Amino acid sequence: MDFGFSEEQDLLRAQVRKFLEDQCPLEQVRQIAAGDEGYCPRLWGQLAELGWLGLTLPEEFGGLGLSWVDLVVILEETGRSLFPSPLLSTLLAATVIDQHGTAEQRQRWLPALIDGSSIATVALLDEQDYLVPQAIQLQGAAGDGGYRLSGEKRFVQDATAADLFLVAFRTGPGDDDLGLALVPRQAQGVSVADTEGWDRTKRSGVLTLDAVQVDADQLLGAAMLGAPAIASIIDYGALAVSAEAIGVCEGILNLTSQYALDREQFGSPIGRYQGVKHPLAEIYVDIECMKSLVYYAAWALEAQPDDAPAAIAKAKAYAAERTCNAGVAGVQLHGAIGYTDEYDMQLFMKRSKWSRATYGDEDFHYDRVAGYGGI
Amino acid sequence: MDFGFSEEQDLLRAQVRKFLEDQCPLEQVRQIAAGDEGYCPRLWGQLAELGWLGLTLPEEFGGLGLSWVDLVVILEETGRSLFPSPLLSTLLAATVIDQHGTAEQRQRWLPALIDGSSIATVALLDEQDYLVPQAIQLQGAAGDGGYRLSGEKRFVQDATAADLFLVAFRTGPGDDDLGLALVPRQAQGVSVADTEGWDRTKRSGVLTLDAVQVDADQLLGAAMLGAPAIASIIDYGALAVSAEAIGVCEGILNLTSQYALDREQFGSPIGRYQGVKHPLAEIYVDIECMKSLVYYAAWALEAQPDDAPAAIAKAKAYAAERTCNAGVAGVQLHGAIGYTDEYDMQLFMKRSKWSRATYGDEDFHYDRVAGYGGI
Amino acid sequence: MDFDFTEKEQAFRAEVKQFIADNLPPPEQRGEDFEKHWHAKLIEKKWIGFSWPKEYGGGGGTLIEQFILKEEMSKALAPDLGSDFMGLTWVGPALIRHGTEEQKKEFLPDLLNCRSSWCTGYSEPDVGSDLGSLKLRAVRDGDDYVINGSKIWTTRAHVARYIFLTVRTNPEAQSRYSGISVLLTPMNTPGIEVRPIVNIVGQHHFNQVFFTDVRVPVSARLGAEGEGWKVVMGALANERSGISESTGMERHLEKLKELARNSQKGGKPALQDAEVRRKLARFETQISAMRLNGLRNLTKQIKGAQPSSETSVNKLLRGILEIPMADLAMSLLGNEASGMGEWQFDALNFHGTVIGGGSPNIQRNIIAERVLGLPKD
Amino acid sequence: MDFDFTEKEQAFRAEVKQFIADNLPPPEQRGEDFEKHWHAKLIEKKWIGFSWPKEYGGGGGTLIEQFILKEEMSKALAPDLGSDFMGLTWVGPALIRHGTEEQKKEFLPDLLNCRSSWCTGYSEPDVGSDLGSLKLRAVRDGDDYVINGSKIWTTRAHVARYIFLTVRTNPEAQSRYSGISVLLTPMNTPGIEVRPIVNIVGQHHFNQVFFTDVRVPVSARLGAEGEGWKVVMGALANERSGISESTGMERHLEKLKELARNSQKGGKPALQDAEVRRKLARFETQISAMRLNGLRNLTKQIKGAQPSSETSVNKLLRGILEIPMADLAMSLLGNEASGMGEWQFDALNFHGTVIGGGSPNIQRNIIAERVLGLPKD
Repeated sequence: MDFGFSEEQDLLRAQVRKFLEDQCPLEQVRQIAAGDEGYCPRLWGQLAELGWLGLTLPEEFGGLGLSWVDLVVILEETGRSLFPSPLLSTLLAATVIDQHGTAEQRQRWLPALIDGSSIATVALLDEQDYLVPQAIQLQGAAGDGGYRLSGEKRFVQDATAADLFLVAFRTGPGDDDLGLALVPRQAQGVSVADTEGWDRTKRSGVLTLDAVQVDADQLLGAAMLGAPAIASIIDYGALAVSAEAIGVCEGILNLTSQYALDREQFGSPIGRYQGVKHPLAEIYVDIECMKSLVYYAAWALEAQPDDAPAAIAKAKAYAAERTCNAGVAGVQLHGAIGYTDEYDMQLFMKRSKWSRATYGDEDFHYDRVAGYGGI
Repeated sequence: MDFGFSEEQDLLRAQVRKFLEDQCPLEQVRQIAAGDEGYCPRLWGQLAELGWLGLTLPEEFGGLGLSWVDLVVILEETGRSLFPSPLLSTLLAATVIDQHGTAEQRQRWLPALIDGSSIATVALLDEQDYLVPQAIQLQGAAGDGGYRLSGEKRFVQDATAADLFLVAFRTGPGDDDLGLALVPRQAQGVSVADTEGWDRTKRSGVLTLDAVQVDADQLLGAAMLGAPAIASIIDYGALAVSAEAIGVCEGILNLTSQYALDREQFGSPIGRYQGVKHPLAEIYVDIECMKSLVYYAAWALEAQPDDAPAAIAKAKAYAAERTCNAGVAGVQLHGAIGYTDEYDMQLFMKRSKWSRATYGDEDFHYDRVAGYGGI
Repeated sequence: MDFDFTEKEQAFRAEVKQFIADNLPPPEQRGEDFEKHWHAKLIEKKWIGFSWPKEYGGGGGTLIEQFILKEEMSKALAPDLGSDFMGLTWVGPALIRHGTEEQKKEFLPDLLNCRSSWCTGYSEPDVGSDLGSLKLRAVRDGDDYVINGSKIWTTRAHVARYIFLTVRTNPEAQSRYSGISVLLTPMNTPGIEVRPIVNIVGQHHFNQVFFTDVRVPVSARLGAEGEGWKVVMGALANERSGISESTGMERHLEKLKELARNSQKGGKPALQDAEVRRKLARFETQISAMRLNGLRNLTKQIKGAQPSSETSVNKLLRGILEIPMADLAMSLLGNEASGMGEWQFDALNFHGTVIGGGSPNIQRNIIAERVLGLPKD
Repeated sequence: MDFDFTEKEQAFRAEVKQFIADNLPPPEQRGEDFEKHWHAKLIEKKWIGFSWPKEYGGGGGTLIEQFILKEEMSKALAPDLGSDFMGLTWVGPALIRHGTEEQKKEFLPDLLNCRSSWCTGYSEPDVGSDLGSLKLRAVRDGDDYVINGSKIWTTRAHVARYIFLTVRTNPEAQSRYSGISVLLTPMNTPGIEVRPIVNIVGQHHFNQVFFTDVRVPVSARLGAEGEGWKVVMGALANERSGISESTGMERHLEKLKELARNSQKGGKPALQDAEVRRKLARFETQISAMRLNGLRNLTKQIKGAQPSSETSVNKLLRGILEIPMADLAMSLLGNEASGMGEWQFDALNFHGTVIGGGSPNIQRNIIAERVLGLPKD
């Protein structure tokens, strides 16, 4: 029993924090967010060099072979600094390829994703915005020894940055009829459009497939993987967003506590008022709880896989609800200045709303918790 | 458009408040609550003399022929003083007799209920604790030109004080098969037991009917009145409890504001802390809203009957939820002393919980509001 | 107690409804010139400044009629009554109470004819919205005041022709609330500089306004010197019932219900979800209470009571309601909540409207201190 | 990071489970003498004072083993570990750290053998639970202290044989926290009077204790004169992880789920109600977080960190959770909520437990001031 980070993990955190503070302070975040690409290729290259893109991936492909607990350390820091990049998408896609891909597929894609030369993302949802494998509608018609895919994928994270999409599709109505296709950006019939959102540090888009031919070797794992594999992607995504959300809340707490100390009214800092103090104390409590829930879920993912879905559902439910609350409280405690574009609080608040919605909000995950808890 | 009380109503309020302050301060409330009867027959006689028992009943039977808006004035004050008496039960029963009774039934009972010589109550719920006419289960078997009733009625307000029960029963599965029987306490087969509750200023009990014979002239209105008549009793009850709840919240606000002014910490009253101030401000806001909703509902009951059920559902939903909240906040703001028997706050807190549950809590009424609001 | 309207009031409501039916196209059909024509018609009906006295060009309407007019306009999703919200809300009533004949002649007709454009200068950097703490200094110099300092969060300062400017003329006054005066100041006066402040949703409404040796003639002062507090507080007496808080929320709730009707939750229609239903019912109940609170306040005003902190109740309720209403909308939108639609806009923008009239905490302080008599912190 | 237990720890858990299976009947079958026999067995196992050093008669268990022991006992609905909660929680650890050999010999064996009965005197009238403000005066007179004043909210003072009494020995000390001493005082000392305080549910736990010229020998002082603050603060160092907060809540949640399974809402099974389901799921999530918070704190302690304000997090969570959990129970009970069952009792009684460890607002202040560094109000 040891519910703490190792010295190596503490070092990793310090390294990541320093890198992001030096290389991507909030002015830089704003610049990247204002650009078309949504990320900085130069910094992306540095991430690859530092080994972070392959943190959890096997050493044989250039990865570091570390655990999801290590990854959480990085994600807390990218959340804290609102670092805009397709890190989360690429890590998810790479994880899925590593887990389910054939030897050839892993060899073909993992080195490129780890060395930063390729960016990948997962395309799950289409018409129905309901985050379960059963809601996936896109049909793959058998043909030419593979499948032909037509339709639209919505809410594809980092769609415009990616050159590889893991596209979920089905060949029939059953849970076993679900598969993932490896579709390169440049394949015939693929087009991508950015979806404008309030949080420009997180990009999302629509992927349109117009009779895209998927050959047999592009079917991930050379088989229809079925609903459980798809569900696990949602779990990975929910956990990753929750880990970033810890950092987002810490950013909100730091910014707002500092404001409460600096800003004076009637000759003393507004931080002395309980109306300011108490909401800040609650954000602190929420961060502590989010850390506990996320760290445990990340550990369980590898060490107690049976317990992982429930643990992740709890982590994301809590993170969704309370990060959103922290964003609202943070703006309100700042008063008018929190409502301005030039002050940084708004960046965190917008991210808090993104964190709530992405990979399932609290209602979605509390419904899952209820199910797992025998309720 | 005049959303205010008349001078007469203001006078009535002043009169009721003075009467209760003089005759039944909280020490007296505690004494009555500790007794077996649950009310003070001497004070009950005075209420009758003052005309309040017949406030809304026709003058031909000794009543004052006033409106529910006038009644609300009285109920706010009985709530504020936690006055323990079967007033609410008797008024409800009398109202129902007045509305649905035959000429003989009205003549037989209303004068006695108005002059205080008789106390009545309504017995609606039996096995299933679900406050809709459809949940009433007690069966009346036709016989001897009337009905024979056997079973148990639960949650009968002021059961031990009453000498007349309006017992809801059914003769078949339909909404039209519901009726009310006028059952005197001394009828053969009737027995009554007190149910102990935390709020001893409000009594409730179980009425057991063992083959009680109900003759044709004891069937209220000489007909099976059907579900709508029963539903309207629930509405009357919900409105009356909501009106008393306004007073309960005012009692909580007064007691707690005074404590916040009197109690000092570090040399100044704790009322200066926002942690104390803000919850008190919210109780004030809730009282204002409860007043608006209750007054309008009371007016609508007579002037806009179509709008009354929705208006009452809103009033009771709000009152249930927020009175309960005020009770919790009131105790917490007092600290340890609020948790003692000797300090009066606990009396109000217990009443707040009674106010929530009786005649439907917020979930029950919000579900109704949703239905009326086309949700 | 009587919620019925008189025959005259009912007739007036019918007239308003008919006018709307005849003149107001639905929002999506309103062209570019629509507001101009619409305002011209309102001017003709004297429905702009409708409750102002007739002698000053107002409509002479009663408070109840004004309520009816606003309620029907709101229901029909009509634009504001008049093009100069600030001028009509703050400046006009203050002019009628405190203005000299010259000032009234100069400013009132433009206000009523949609030719004016005012901003109001209250908040200042570092002192927040507490008028008692304002610092902007105006020093008497002959027939002029010379103004130095800055105002912030000044809505529309970049397009307004005049500013209703609160300044401190006597820093030695005994109370923090005396020594304040109001100056009716043209925005093109030399020495005034406007710095735009872009808000969270990328809009430019706010500004910081800098004053450097700005000279304003003494004749521009509204009311007596040092009595600015009274001028400002009296300005809103005309509309203090808090009704305006509830009509907007009613519209908002209708939209939210519509969204819920067309949304899914957990793969099923959202309206089958008990929690969604109760949340909507709770909003509906709270908004009903707001509307009725407004009518109770209106009744008090009609009976001659001076309104005091009543509006704080509805302001606080609005502040408490807007965020969770937007929040429910966001949850109904699912993944789309990260996009840029109307609801997403609201969810961000409410942060501004919540702060606008004083944050919820400020309303709570007002109620606790002014109504409940608790000590200041 | 590793949530697995060592083989030794797993063996210990198995031992505890076996012991429970062999010795602990279900609650409804526990007779009058049950606790006596149960405690005798615990004493034999050295599971009372399990983490105390062996040299003082403790069990010498590790923090993790103690956690396992408590967790299993809680799951099995076992009574407290020992009959003298106050003595074991506060007095024992303080004695071990600060007691003289005589004091240890006099008091520790009784504590471990369930023959002691302590109360603790912290709170005073008018100063609340802030130890820094305590006023109860003890004046040195030869080899005695003479005590005058009063303590309040003293749980079990009417049955305790001793009071762990905090007094002010030096009113002129520089800091509010120095000048305090702890006296181990027999309750039958002349001059001590106990006034019962009945609580909201009619129980007598609390008392006010009056001290009139009460003489206590200097040898009854625990620790150095004026160092009482350190003695008290150190006393709880053994159990500061906040785990005890979560185990109780876990039991409570199980009961609540059971109630929900057997309840109706709106004429349908309550578990079909989306809001009820989500409320339960939210409680479950928050309680999981509490448990994990406790384990994280435990890890910090094992690694040697001095625990500070960590427990405030779980204390605050418990305070925030208990009321809504009771509230959901009351709503599931419908009309029965006005009766006198277990849940109704809890719904009232939680008001006391919430206040017990310092109200939620006090925990918020502690976190804001000690962790976030915000200024005192």
